[in-house]
Amino acid sequence: MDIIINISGALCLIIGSFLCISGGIGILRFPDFYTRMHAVGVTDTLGAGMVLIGLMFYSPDFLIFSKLVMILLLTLLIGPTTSHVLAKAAMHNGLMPELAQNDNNKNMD
Amino acid sequence: MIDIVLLTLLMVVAFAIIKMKDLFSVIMLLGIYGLLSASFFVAMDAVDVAFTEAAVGAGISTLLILLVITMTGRSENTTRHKPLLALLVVVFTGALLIYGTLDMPYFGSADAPINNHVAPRYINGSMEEIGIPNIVTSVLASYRAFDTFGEVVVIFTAGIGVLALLSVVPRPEDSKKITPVNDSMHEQYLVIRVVTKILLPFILLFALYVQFHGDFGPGGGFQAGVIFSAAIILYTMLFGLNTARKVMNQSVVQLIAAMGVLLYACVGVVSLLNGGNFFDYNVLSNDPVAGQHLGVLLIEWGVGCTVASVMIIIFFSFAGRREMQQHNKYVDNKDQESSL
Amino acid sequence: MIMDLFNYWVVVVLMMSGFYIVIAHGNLIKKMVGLTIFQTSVFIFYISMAKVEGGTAPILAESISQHSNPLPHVLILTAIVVGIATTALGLALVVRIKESYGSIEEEDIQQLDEQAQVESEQKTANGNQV
Amino acid sequence: MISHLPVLQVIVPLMAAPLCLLLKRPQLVWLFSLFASAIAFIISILLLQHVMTSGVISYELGGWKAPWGIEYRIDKLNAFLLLIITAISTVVLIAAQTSLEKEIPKEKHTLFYILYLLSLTGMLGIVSTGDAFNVFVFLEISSLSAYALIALGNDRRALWASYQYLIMGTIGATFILIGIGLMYQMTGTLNMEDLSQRLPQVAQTRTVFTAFVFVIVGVCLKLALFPLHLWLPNAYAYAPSIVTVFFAATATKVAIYLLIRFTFTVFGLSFSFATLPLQGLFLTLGLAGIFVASSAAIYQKNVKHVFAYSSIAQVGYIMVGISTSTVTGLTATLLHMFNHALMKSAIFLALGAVVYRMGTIQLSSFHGLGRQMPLTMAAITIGGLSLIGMPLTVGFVSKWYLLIALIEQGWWPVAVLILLGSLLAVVYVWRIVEVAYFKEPLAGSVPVKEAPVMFLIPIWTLIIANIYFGIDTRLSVQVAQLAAQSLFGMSP
Amino acid sequence: MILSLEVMLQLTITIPLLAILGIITARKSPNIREAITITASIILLYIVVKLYQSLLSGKTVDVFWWEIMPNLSISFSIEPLGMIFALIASFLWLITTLYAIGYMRSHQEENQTRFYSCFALAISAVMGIAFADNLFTLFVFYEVLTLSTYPLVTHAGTEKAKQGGRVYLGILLSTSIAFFLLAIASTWFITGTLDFKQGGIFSTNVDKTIAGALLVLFIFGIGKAAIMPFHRWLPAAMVAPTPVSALLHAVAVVKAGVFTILKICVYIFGIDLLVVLPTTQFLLYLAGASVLLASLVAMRQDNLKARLAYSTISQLGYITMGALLATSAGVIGSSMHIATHAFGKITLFFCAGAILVAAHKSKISEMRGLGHHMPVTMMAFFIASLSIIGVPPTGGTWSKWFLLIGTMEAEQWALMVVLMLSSLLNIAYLLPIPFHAFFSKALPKDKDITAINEAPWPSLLAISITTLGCLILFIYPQPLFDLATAIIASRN
Repeated sequence: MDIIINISGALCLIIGSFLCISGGIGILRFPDFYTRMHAVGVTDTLGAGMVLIGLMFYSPDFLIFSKLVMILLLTLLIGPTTSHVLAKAAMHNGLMPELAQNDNNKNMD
Repeated sequence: MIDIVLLTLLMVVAFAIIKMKDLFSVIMLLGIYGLLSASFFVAMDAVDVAFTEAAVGAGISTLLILLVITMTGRSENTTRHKPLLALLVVVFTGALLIYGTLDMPYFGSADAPINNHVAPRYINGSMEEIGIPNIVTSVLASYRAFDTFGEVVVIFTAGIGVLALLSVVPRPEDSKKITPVNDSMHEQYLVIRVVTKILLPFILLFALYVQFHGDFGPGGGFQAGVIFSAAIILYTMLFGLNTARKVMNQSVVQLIAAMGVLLYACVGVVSLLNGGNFFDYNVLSNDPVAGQHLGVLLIEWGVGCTVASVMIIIFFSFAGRREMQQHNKYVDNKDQESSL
Repeated sequence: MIMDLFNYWVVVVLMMSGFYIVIAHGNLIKKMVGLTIFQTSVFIFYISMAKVEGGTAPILAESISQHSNPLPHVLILTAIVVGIATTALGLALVVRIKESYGSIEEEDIQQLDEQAQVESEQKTANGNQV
Repeated sequence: MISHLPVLQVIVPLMAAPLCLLLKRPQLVWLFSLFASAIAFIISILLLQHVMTSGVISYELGGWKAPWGIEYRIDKLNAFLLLIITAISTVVLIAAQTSLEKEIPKEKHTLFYILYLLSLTGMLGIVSTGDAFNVFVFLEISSLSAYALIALGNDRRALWASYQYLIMGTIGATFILIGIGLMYQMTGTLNMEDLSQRLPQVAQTRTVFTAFVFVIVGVCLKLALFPLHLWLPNAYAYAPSIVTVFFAATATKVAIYLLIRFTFTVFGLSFSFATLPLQGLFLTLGLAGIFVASSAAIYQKNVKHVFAYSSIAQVGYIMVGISTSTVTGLTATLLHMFNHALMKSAIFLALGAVVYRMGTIQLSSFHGLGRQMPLTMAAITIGGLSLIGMPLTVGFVSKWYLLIALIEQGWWPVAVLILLGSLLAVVYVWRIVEVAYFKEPLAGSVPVKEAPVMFLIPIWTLIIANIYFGIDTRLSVQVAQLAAQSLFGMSP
Repeated sequence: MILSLEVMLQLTITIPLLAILGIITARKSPNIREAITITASIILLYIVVKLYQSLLSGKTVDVFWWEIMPNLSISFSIEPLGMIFALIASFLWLITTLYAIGYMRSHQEENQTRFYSCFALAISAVMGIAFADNLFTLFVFYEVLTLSTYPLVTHAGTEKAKQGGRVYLGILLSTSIAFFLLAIASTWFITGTLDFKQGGIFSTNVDKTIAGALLVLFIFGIGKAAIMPFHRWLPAAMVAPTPVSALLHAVAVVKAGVFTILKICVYIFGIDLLVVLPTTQFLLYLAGASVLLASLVAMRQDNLKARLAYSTISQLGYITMGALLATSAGVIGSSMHIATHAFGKITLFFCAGAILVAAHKSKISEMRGLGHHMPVTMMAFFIASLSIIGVPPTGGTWSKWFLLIGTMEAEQWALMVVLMLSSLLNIAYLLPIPFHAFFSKALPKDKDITAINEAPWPSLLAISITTLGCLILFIYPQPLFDLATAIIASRN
């Protein structure tokens, strides 16, 4: 039983951390604001989420488990919202997506 | 090991801040700096401090500075005056400090004087004398209650000072200026406002939890106050100052701030009247430890009230100032148009 | 010894970078930022003093004998509050300065003041002639 | 209750501050804060008597024994300081209401009094506490309120001055914090008494040396010792008059108190004057301060500036007194702290009256003031004479002791320099007097009446004090001497 | 009325002060105001005479006011030298007031109330100096005198007057603060007391070089004695109205200076010590130099008052010289010279004033032929000149005579020559004036001379009284002589 818990926990942690790293890379590599924001979104919802779940497997008693659950809920609630707000703000200030612009340019010529 | 990493990160951030010209990113980095130092504090077992630093360094102060640059502009002039002299001073001071560190007891050594002279009494005796598991709280609230009192007064002073500097004289047209109807379901803010409304009660609840859990775990009046004020500030940012002012009347907030200080002081006065020294909680009830409990509880309340209300006051003052500026601009523009 | 004092040295560097920002930069907000960094680094310094090898957070519980030193934590809790108080007040001043000078750069402000000085003296001089 | 006086000294004005917020109405608030300050004054008198009769009072806050708890420790030195501070603040408050009418918008009066009380609290706290870190906390209380108060001045330069002061003050405070931290690390205690016992064991370490340097530098920043004085003149010149009076009379004194406390009590005389060349340092800086500041004062157009610079010069005298590191020298220092508080508060209060009537404080606005505001100008003149060190004024007493101290040390040239320094004082005081008495009012300037009585009462109280303590020096000299002796560990 | 001598002694100082109150209250009506002044001066003279009699009858009077600092008290006593000074001052105050009334009225001077008040204040200070029992008291009143005469000098309020006032105050204050105060402090430190004692307060085994240095400090510090190079203030103060000049140069200020020097030489150092000091010789030559140089400069002055001023400087040189000669004859001579020169010089100034009032002339070159129109004035001028020169039948003879004897006793032949020479110079720069006035025609350019007649009667009265004084001092010098001998009586 323990083994399963351990393994699954480890698995979640690994996935989570991988996602975080990839998100980090994404922030650096992606071309424009919106795509980067996608990377960020991945990091703080999915990555953080997986890590938290992983930790839940290891949590010794119920109190800590429940705390972790709360944190997870919080991240799930806040992460998307923030990305949403960011995107809106960007739009509001007239920042056009790179790709879209490229399409436009194509259409131009 | 972890602390080395954190310190290195801190250094990187610090240098980045020196280099950056764009104040906005500088402030973001400052927030990061606060957060990093908070995590460093955790690594150093200073959970309470970490909590506070996270709430203040990464939270409130960042927010305030952001608020300010919306009024003052976000870019720094490239001209630096007398950097050489400054560099000289800094290098000298730094060298002196390094020189000073050479004779310091080694990092983390248990036999350093600080761990053998005064502190042991706190670690070993506090349970019997105060009966609170969180030593930091017991030292903060009882052994060195007067320092904490001073701290409350400091924050109170800051609140009054900011008020004195930024408080806006209500203009006559404000009264007849029609306040916007509750546009909380306005499309532009829809999502975030809904989410906020969901979150707010939890944040407030959490604040209370921190307030009362301070005796047993990290937390206490100050952190609670900051979190509470954070909730209000969030509300203000999303629903506008006027709405927020309707929710919490500023003069009431000021009263609460004063009350917090007075509550704290009164605990001391009562202990005076009961024949003890100032802040001697033992005399608050016939059982010393119970007395200590009561005293700690009360003063934590005092701290909480004052900090929360002062933070709110400060934010309101800044926001109000900003509103006034914009209003003036708006009026000026109107005048120009009319003159044209 | 190097490793034993390394933390302190890093902290000193941090302090000094904050200090440098304060005295070298002309932008008032940057100064405030520098001040915050300076103070925060001092806090770090205090807290690293308190660390005891193998100690844990100073919260009493069974099965834990070694605690880190709580006193610096208390001091720094107070100091943090002082820090935020100072920052708030400083920022308030910055706002007012921006309003009345129209700039938050040290050089500009000093220039403006000198001009004002000169003008006032001229005014008094005229007053005397009258 | 008598045994609780030490803490009441601080708590009374402290609790009065938030209560003011509840009172709201400026009139009430003024009366109330005046009342609170008066009570503090009475308490300080009782304390001084008590200390004089029955030695040091130690008060354990929270009933915890020092060094575990915070201790209030009142000896002759800080009892003396407490008396000075509370006395000045009370007298100044009398004039506050009248002066504010002209200088600060009505709705800010309440806040003003709160901040005033808080800064008073801060100073009292600094002076009476026996705990190094507690010093820092109360230092910040007084500083923060000071920044706000100075910024309340209606000239925009007040803001800038206040900001500079804030930066300088915070750097100073942080330095002190670092110093305290280092001390704590080497000794494990924060209680001054305890420190003074435990420091000698580690006196030879580089850390303690560094700690000492940082504390001294931090304090010197606060006390505007040349060349760290740059923030002071503008801060004094553009603050509301009342604030100027209060700070000019007390703020630097408190910083000097800290300096004395740390050098003489905490680190101990032998250490302080052995490890650092303090003697030479203070002497040179003091003298430089005297001459630079005095000569700067001569060329100022703004009369508040003149006396602000003269304050820096006076700090110079005080430092020279300390640098002798003899009982006589320290007596001179303490006396001068007392006397300088008296003369400067009188002068600045009179200037406040001038501002009240003229609305400006430029030298040009003093033309023919001797006729229009005879009492006020007379006050300024007497205060100036006291500043110069004329016999029968307090200025002479402290100058005399300083002189004797220097001769005692055989520092003849320094003695001569000191006297020459006071000649500079003659110049900058006489500039003003001459303009006021022997120049006709500027053409087109509206004639003004004598200052309102609410000004004249405190001004002349102080002036009379100036003369009285210049003639009957028993009290001040005795206290100063005993305090100095106790600092040198002699039993009086 | 029966008053104890102590009370009388204090009255000498307080009466003028009371007079000030009267003067200020009666500022509206000139007659009452001046009546008050006159009565005050008469009472003062009466009291001083009473005291004089008591002194003759060998009573000693001591008054102790209060102790300002340990061994540093304000106290008074009567001794011959002070008595001489007091007598002269009080008598001449009466005369000067008489004269001033005439002068000021016919001149329609501005704010006379200030004039009379300061005048009275100055006299009270002089009394304080005269009866001072210790150096500290003397110093206090010395400074009071300086400050109280400053408004008299700048009385006119013109730019020129202010300039003069600055020089006056500048030199007197700086010397007194920079040197005099330092010297006093050092003396106090060395001897532990400042009381005037017969034969001096320095122990015989005091370090000669230090004592010598102190002597130099004293002589230079007492700027009122106008020893070169600190004589500039005297001509500068010529801007003052003539009665003031009379007061400054005949009675109050300069005499206070030389009086102080005498006191210090006799009662602080003691004649015996003075002889052996290394610096005495140098100072003697300095005095001699200032005698000669001043006389030479005087010859080249065309402005009458300026010439008289320089003559004063040289005369003061005599007195200083006499004091420093450290022989009984020297001391007697100089103390008598204080009196004789006072009468002579005040007469001369009165005359100058009278000429200014009546003929509106201040230039000597314009005074040719004036004698026919103002015979009394010119006659007085002639007699007074004789007294200054020191030829019979005038009082000046005696003092000059004793001074000469003094130089011989001390075998200072060079100085004897100096005395002779300067007498010749005196003749050269004084006598021509009356001579031309009587025996040469007026210059063509001022023909309006015919319109001139004598000055108003109060002035004439004053002039004739003082002239009479000059003569009486020749015929009946005994009391003066007795007093002078009494100064050094107890020595041999």
